[in-house]
Amino acid sequence: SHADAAANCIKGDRKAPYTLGWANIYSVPTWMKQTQGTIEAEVEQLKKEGLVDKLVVTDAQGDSNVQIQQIQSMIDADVDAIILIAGSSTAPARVLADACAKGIAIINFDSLVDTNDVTAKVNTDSHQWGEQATKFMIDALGGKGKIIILNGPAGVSVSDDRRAGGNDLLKANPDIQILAETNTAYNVAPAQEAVTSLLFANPEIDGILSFGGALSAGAVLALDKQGREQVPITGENARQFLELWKEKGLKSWATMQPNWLGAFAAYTAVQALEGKDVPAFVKVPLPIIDNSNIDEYLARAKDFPADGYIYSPYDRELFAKLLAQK
Amino acid sequence: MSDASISPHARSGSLYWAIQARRNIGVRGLFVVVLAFMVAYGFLFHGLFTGSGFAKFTQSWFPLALVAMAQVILMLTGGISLAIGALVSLGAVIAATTMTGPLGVAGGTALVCLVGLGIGAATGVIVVRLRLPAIVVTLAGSFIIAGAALLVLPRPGGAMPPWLSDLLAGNTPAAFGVLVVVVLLWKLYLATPLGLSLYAAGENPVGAYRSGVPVDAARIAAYAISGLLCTGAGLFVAAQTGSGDPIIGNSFTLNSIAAAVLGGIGFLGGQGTMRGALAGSLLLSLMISVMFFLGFTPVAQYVAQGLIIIGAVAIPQFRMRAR
Amino acid sequence: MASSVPILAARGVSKAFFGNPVLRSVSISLEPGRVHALLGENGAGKSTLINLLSGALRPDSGTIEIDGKAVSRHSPPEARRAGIAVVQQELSLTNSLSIAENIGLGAYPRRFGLVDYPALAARAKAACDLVGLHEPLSTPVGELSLGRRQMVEIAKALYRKPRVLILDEPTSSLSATETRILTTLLEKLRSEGIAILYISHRLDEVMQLCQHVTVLKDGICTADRPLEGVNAAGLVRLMVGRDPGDLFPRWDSTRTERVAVSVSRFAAGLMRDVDLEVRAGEVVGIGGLVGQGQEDLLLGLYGAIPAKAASAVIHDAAGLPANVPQANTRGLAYVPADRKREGLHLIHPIVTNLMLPAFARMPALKLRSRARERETAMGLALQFAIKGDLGRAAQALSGGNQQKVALAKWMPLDPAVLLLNDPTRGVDVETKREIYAMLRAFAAAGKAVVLLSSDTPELVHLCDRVAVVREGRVITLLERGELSEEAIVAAAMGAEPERAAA
Amino acid sequence: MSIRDAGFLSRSRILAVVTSRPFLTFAIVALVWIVASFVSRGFGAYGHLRYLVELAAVIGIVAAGQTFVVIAGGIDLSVAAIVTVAAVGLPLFAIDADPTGLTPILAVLAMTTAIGLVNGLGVALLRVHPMIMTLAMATFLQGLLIIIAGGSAVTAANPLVSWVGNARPFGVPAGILVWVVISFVVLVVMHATPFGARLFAMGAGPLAAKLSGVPIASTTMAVYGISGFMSGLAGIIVLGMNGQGYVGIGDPYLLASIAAVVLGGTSILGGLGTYAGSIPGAILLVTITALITVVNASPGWRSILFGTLILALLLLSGREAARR
Ligand SMILES: Nc1ncnc2c1ncn2[C@@H]1O[C@H](COP(=O)(O)OP(=O)(O)OP(=O)(O)O)[C@@H](O)[C@H]1O
Ligand SMILES: Nc1ncnc2c1ncn2[C@@H]1O[C@H](COP(=O)(O)OP(=O)(O)OP(=O)(O)O)[C@@H](O)[C@H]1O
Ligand SMILES: [Mg+2]
Ligand SMILES: [Mg+2]
Repeated sequence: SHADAAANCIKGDRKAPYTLGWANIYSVPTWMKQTQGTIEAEVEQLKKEGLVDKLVVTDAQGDSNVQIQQIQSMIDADVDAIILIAGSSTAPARVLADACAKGIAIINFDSLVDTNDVTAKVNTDSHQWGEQATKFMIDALGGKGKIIILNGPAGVSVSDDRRAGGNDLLKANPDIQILAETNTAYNVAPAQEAVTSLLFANPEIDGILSFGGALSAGAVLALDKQGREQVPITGENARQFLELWKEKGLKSWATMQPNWLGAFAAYTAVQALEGKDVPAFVKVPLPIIDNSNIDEYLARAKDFPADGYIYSPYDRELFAKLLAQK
Repeated sequence: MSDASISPHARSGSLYWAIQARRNIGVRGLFVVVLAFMVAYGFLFHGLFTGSGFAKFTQSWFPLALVAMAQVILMLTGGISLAIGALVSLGAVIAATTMTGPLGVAGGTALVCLVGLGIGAATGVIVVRLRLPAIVVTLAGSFIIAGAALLVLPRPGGAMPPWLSDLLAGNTPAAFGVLVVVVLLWKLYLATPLGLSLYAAGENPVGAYRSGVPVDAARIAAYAISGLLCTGAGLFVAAQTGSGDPIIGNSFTLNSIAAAVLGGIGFLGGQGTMRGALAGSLLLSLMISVMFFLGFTPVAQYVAQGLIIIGAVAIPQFRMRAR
Repeated sequence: MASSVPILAARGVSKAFFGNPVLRSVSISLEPGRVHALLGENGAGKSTLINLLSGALRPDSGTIEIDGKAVSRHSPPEARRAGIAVVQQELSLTNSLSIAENIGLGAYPRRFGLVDYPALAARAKAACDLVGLHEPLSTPVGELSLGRRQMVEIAKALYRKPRVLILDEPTSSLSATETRILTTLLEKLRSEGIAILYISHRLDEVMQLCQHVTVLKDGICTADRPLEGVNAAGLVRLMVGRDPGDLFPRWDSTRTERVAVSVSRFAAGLMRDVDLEVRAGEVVGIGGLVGQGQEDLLLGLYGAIPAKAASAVIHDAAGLPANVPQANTRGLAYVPADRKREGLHLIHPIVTNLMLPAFARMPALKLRSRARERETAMGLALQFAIKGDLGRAAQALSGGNQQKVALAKWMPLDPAVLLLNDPTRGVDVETKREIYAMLRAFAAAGKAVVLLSSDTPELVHLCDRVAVVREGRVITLLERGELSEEAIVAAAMGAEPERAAA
Repeated sequence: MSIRDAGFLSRSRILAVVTSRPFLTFAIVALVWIVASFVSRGFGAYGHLRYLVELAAVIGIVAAGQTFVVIAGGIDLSVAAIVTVAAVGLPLFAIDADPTGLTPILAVLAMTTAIGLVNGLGVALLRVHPMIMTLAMATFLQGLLIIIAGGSAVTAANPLVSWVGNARPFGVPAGILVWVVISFVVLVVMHATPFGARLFAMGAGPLAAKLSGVPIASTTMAVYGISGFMSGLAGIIVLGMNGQGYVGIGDPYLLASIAAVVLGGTSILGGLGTYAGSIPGAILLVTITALITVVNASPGWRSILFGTLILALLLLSGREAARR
């Protein structure tokens, strides 16, 4: 129980019911909204269990500086736990150190911070994300072909990590020729625009190594609109992409950043406050979507927003299992 | 229209203060709004009156105050910059990559300042000498500067000396102290002939030129100073976060303009005061914390934020018209 | 006299804008202790010449000499060092700076590199006292009326303790009283050995003040001679090249019984308790010292600023117009004094300036006919003798021609009541004559004209009645028979507060 | 006053057109296209150029509203949010009774026009600075998006919308056709109606315009209403082109619309300019973006190259005329 609280930042002096703070970086995008949905559902559950009495949500409107200010406000208001999607992988480090020193449980998910002053980071492995996607592409092309690479925005750790994850494999397979790389926001329209230009500049493209679901959807639309053959493409669980995959009969592979990471972070925060020994890094395995299970995902499509993400099912049991792994 | 409340003949020694008092007239309404928010914040969060509470609050305001000043200096001369955010980022990544290296804190600071001054002055020369519209020049400049920041640090990283972080953004109101110094320096600059020329160069450049004012020099100097303030803000952000991030400054561009316009700075040059813009930036910063303590949901935050910004401009106007 | 060395001189200077020659080989020398008049019609090149003399522009050819020596790189700071000060026709002031800061602009007293405010205050006050400017020195210039700003501009020139003082139409928005202050001041400066160049379209001032005259016509110097032995008609002949007629038209009252404007207990801006009736067919003048609220009277009637009245009838309908479009619909038109900011769009072509009131009233999406516009504009340009390519921006017009555009643009609307705010400010004599004739013709055509003017002779010679305003009230209404410059000035100064008229 | 003979007039007309900003900007677009197709083989392909113009259509339509606002002396910072609201909100208006899909489009256009009118109301009646008013409006719309985005599972299965986004009648993308029509109407309204003349007057000098009888309040509202309408239309077209609306779909169009307006020679201070310049301005922007995409370089260098290109092209065409 409380006395032998083991997790980082936990002092054991906080009692249920707890106040949770969710420091969101930007709450308008659909992925965020779905994530908030899972958090709210989990918090409802925790409230019923008498563990949580309040959820405070902030929205930094995409501005890391505002996020720091809001985390500071959460410290000032003495919330018991902060769950966090960071706007920058470095910027919140110092304010988090302050929070940690105050015994506030901090669970960081999705976009991670380069600091150890948190209770736990729960996330899939971006590096692995990139590695597995690259592996699929190399296999799909039989180790030889011309590809283009679609990256997320420049200067952001997640997109950098995913790209870096593919590096070793690409080096080891010199017959995979990289024609061009782009950086765009994780959105359909800019990806479609960029890929269209690349299609005209490069008459032969054998595969598209995309590190984001909306990017993949944009690429598929670009090929379709210019009347080009679809090529093997990697992707993510964006509903639009999965539907295009089925409709165009793509040779494809997708993974996901499950939205329930939010619910899991809230759950983990309470577990840590309750004195459970929470691992400093909970690595959430990447769910894989391929031709074997895509129909299962699409069957549930109508439960998800059209511009949203079809995430894998989750429950408390899964959470407990994830927390138990060492 | 003469204002009867002003004493008929200010003593000559107090001319400076009489002018200063006059300049307050346009921003009184905003001051009241800001004060109300300040009181509300203090009421909602008692920790504001402790040393560290005050320190943390002023730290979150500080960089916005600096970039608002950077924008105002330009807008007073009839210019504008869309490169503010990129310059803040560049200042931050330069600081975070140099200060723990061989250059050290002194060298790193010097480099940050030089880069800000240099880029600012170059922008000024392009805008003023080549007579190109400032808004597109600085838009293009923002891409170039942002690119440079990415070259210095392709992804967030770097480090700041912890003592410097603690000094500038620890539990002491050092940032507030620096802000006071910067504002005093601004007052000093405004009291130089080049400083007053800002207004003349912005509002009536032809008349100012004919009066012997070095119009071009005043405008180029404004761009240089503005650049310095931006990279300085970047240095502070790096200290505050303990590291560098090549896109950390993005949102400062629009916020600096919002703070300036909220503070009564006009686009045609020569209109408005720095104190107004500082109040505007303070309001933008206060608003975030006050809404948090009022427990607003994100939707309510967006709606309230819009209403506050409009209200801060419209309500003082209505009061003026009603009188 | 002829032997003394000129302090400042131009020798055979020429200047062209975009290939259009504006000055052709013009020479002028300014000698100490002499007031030198520079005359010419609107657009003759007077302002351009003084811009060359003051270093604001470079001549294409020819030289500028200071103390007999040619200067190679003349510039405004250079001119200031040489003791040359200019009162610009287009004011050089910055609205957001205070009176004192404007006066010192470009030549601040410094201490440790900073502006020495106490010294500035002392010196600015001295300059203000010379011109009778008593507003607090901390007042932002933007809060002053045009006339007061003009005084600040003059004080600014005096502040520089000039050896050469150049004044470009300094009296164009000054009333008789202020003009008198200026005249006395210039006499004094002249006796102190300062060289003065004086530009004005008010010939009586020139006759009274100046000793020497240079006349420009279309950029060419047509006369450079002592003023002795020339009369006003002679001056006009030098400028226009032919015999002038009388400046003011002869007229008989065309006043009718029909009421065009009638307000009681009217209040707007600074104005209070105004009872005023204007009949169709008459010209009613509004006089007084500059900045007593006269402008608010016109703006209030025009619906441009909030106004109240116990009762109001305008052009047969009751009530004041709520806004400008309504005022226009009811037959009111307003010509502002500050043509730069209020009267014209300087960056737009003359044609569009002339057509704007029509555009404001036409159905918003009716197709424009450029041919008709050009035709209308050409007609107006002919009628008002507006010189200049109608497709060019209005800022390329000389000041006087700009004023004509500001007046002419209302003619297509055929307004029943014309509200004029100093319509002849900066207009040359020939044009003035035309405008005067036109005003009386309007009246004769059954229209009502309200003429606010700082030029007192205008009020005396053109108006059926003159309302004199002081401190926001109409204190006297002088009928034609009792009109004289003395009577108006006396009333404006409050000498005879008892003479209220019917 | 000068009455010139017809021959001279027409020659100077031609000279005026050739040296005008819109023409220069068009010439620069052509230059960039020619140079780029040498650098990259496929760049100058007909299909690619057609696609670039199709992309430019969206920017161009947003810029049409922006041009109106800027010429009238304002600025609209809410265009991006309005584009997004239109694209994301359209499915919400879907009604089964109308198989053509026209009703939701009209409803969205009415909504975005109303949003614009509210902007105009704030600027004209509350006298809030345009930048503040439209920034605040963008903030409101973000709040609105939280409510409407992702909230329902409806997709944009609107036949008319996907026609606008994908069809190519006579080989010309429908978006471009819409843009041509819009351009024509905008140019006529701007330069051949009293309404257009009023805008220029308001932008060049609001006080002088007011005293000349220009109905300032209603004209201001109309201008922002037009901008809202154009942004809504652009939102519908991008929705069609991308098959699915999402939050952030409008983001690129704020700076792009302003840049297109200013690159095309319209003064950001108002009162001077033409939509004829914004058209090539929009094409120029997408062209440079596409050009940067096919250049193989690190993101930092690409960003630097992009900025340098804009600056260089500005040097060719962009001298600001002296004012006041
Ligand atoms: N910056 C300029 N650009 C183009 N043309 C100009 C410019 N300044 C003056 N001009 C032209 O030069 C001519 C002379 O103008 P100037 O202002 O010197 O006349 P002026 O004699 O002072 O007239 P006024 O009595 O009306 O003030 C006019 O035709 C005018 O249109
Ligand atoms: N379509 C148009 N394009 C350009 N100018 C126009 C247009 N219609 C009218 N005008 C001009 O606007 C001014 C006022 O327009 P209005 O329609 O009131 O004309 P009007 O004086 O009643 O003459 P008429 O009855 O002969 O048309 C006139 O000078 C007219 O030449
Ligand atoms: Mg002149
Ligand atoms: Mg008619």
